Amino acid sequence: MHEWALAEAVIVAAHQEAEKQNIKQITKVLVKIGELQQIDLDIFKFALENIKNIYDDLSFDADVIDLEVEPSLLKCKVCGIEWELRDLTRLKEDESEAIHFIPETAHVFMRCPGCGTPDFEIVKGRGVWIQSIEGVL
Amino acid sequence: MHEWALAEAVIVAAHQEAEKQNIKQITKVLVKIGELQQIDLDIFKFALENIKNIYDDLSFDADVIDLEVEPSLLKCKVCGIEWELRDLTRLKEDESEAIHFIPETAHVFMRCPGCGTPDFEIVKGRGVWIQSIEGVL
Amino acid sequence: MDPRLSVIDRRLDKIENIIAVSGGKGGIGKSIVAAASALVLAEKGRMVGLLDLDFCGPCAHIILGTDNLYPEEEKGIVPPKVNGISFMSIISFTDGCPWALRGSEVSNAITELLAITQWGTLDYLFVDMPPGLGDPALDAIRLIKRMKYLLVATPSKVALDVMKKELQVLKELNMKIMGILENMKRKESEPLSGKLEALEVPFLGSLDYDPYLEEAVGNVPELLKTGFAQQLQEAIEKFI
Amino acid sequence: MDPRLSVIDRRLDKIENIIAVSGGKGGIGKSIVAAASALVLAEKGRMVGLLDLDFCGPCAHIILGTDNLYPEEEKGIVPPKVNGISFMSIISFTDGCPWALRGSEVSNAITELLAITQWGTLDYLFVDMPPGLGDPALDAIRLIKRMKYLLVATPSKVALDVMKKELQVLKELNMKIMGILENMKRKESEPLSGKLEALEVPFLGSLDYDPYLEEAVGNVPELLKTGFAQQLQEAIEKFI
Ligand SMILES: Nc1ncnc2c1ncn2[C@@H]1O[C@H](COP(=O)(O)OP(=O)(O)O)[C@@H](O)[C@H]1O
Ligand SMILES: Nc1ncnc2c1ncn2[C@@H]1O[C@H](COP(=O)(O)OP(=O)(O)O)[C@@H](O)[C@H]1O
Ligand SMILES: [Mg+2]
Ligand SMILES: [Mg+2]
Ligand SMILES: [Mg+2]
Ligand SMILES: [Mg+2]
Ligand code: NI
Ligand code: NI
Ligand SMILES: [Zn+2]
Ligand SMILES: [Zn+2]
Repeated sequence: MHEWALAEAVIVAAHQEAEKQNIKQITKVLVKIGELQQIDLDIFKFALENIKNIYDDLSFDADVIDLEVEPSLLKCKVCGIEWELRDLTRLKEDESEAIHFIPETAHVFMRCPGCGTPDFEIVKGRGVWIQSIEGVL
Repeated sequence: MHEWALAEAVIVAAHQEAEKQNIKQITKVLVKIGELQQIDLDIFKFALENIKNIYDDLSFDADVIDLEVEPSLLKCKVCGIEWELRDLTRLKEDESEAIHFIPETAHVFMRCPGCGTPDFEIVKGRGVWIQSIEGVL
Repeated sequence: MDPRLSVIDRRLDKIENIIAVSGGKGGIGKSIVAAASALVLAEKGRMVGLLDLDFCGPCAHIILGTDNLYPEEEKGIVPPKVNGISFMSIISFTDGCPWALRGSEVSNAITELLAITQWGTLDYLFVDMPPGLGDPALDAIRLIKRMKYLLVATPSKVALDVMKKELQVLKELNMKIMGILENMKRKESEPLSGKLEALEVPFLGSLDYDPYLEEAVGNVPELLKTGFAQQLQEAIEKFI
Repeated sequence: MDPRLSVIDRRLDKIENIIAVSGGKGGIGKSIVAAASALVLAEKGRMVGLLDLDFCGPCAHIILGTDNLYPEEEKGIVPPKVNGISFMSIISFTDGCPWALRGSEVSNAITELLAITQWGTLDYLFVDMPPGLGDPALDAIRLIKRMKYLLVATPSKVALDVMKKELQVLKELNMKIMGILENMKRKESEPLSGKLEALEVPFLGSLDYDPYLEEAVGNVPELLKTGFAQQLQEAIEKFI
């Protein structure tokens, strides 16, 4: 369950950001989960809960974290076409697993559907990202 | 006058794009001129006129090209601060000239005013860019 | 906001010494110095890690003679052990395939790897740096604040020029420089130490060009028996 | 829309042969092969250019023994002449200073240089490539469509592995491969040609490790007298 490491990152980062902004009580953290990384939302939520129990100096409940899946958008640097990546099932298991750990390994296993190059950009929907934090000052 | 090379690029690119879009007559080309590159607008306009006379298969007048200066915005990759670069006069002449040719050499001669690193991004106002092309189909 | 940046310090906080083996140019022996240093210290019973940050041309696994390394999952990923070393390389995920990758994505991949790798307690982590002052070098400076630099230089004029430029950047940014280790010294080559005095950086010794080293690449017991490994061990004892 | 992309082909269209000297890893002799090939052909009266694309570790000017090269402005920039070669390097603009730069900016700088450089008529343009499959390699593939690849390999296991990966990418993208030139061959090293057969790429010959080469770096007349230059000239005659 490597999701734990990313969930911990979200909690620590939200906590740090709240301190910086003088937020006393965090009421909402919007976290985008990029589709490319294929994170299991249940595992991720479980990890968030789990971590909350470790950090007792934590000023917020894991419930305030909203997870929103972001579809992935890739764009070719050569021919310029953009494409969404809805279906990762065609990949072999170890390829899919590699992308789960390090999304950039997509460049090893995927090609631009327009021109066949590995030289594309992950424009959207890569991995775990904190979109916004709300709270009471 | 190295501006000639960039002016030619604008004319050729606008021409190619018009063909791609089936535009018969180009009515407007909006060109952004990034402040960082310190392009002399009069020289650039002169170059545009000059090139127009070379390419006689050209379907538009250099008059339709609007030049808009874009202020430069730099952002530090380390400490995150953003700054505008209004004043290049503090640079030595050869430094300023190098940036004029290759704007990325700014990383050789400038530092983040926040933390002193050369690791910043040129977010806006780098060089010559075609923002939009309008025309009659 | 990138949450990963907040957790990298925690992942590294039980590591006593983080040592980047760098030097600007390619082919000067950064990878073999990093790998052999890790092996030498591990043999002496120290807890050692090795991180190959040369994502576009990873080599450390070839020097160690291993591939198909898959990390364990445990609150992140735990580096597999190779000859007693906790070893992390991107080849764990690229299946031996080439990986053409632009800098922005290299930067993202490095951030991810640093955020999810659970090194645990180590005496030394050696970071095998890629050539150049591009994204990996800048990310290492940005993300691994406690890193100390062990710079490798060879008698080659071109290598020396590139190393000096890296040194200048590191000094300007107040990074900690352990010193310069000469590698591939040859009988015919002028002593490098003289040329380095003006740099005001400790000179850490010289490793000779070893004609038998190539043969031992990929075979750890043989590698540790080479004259190169012997000299490296002696040099390391003085400054580590 | 980036107007520069539309004009690069025009800048290169009076160049008969554009040859990238590449090979994946650093330190295998790409720069010296590129520079010496250019010198050898220029001596024979061919019109030759040399472009150093290793922006993060430019070396070609050190091999040629020159700096403070400032290009002329004439409808763009005209490369200065060095020993009869039209020579373009980023050092013309960096004033000998280090240049720490992320890939996206390297990419932008390469695009700019290609868009404004007026090479004029040339028989050969040699492109001295940086190590790795990062932005410069990807931009060269994207922007210089007519480029042919001369791959350098050495007997080193690590260098061979990295070269093979670059070759795989170039083949997949249908880039033209001239062949593989062995460099730094030593008496003790196993013949490389055998290991290359499976790659189905022409083997272009071997250049020995030359202990006197380093001494001649930076001095063109001396460089042209070395055994290395002699062997290179003989090899080049066969495939260029
Ligand atoms: N002291 C030495 N004697 C002989 N060969 C060496 C020595 N140091 C390095 N090499 C060889 O040089 C090549 C490049 O070494 P490597 O560690 O991969 O360099 P880098 O990581 O700087 O690119 C390898 O084939 C290695 O075996
Ligand atoms: N055949 C050779 N004999 C001796 N030294 C060589 C030979 N080829 C290259 N070198 C040396 O190796 C070093 C690296 O060469 P360089 O051309 O800069 O490699 P790269 O461009 O691949 O990084 C230089 O010091 C160069 O003089
Ligand atoms: Mg597999
Ligand atoms: Mg100056
Ligand atoms: Mg290496
Ligand atoms: Mg080189
Ligand atoms: Ni997982
Ligand atoms: Ni100009
Ligand atoms: Zn494409
Ligand atoms: Zn800063």
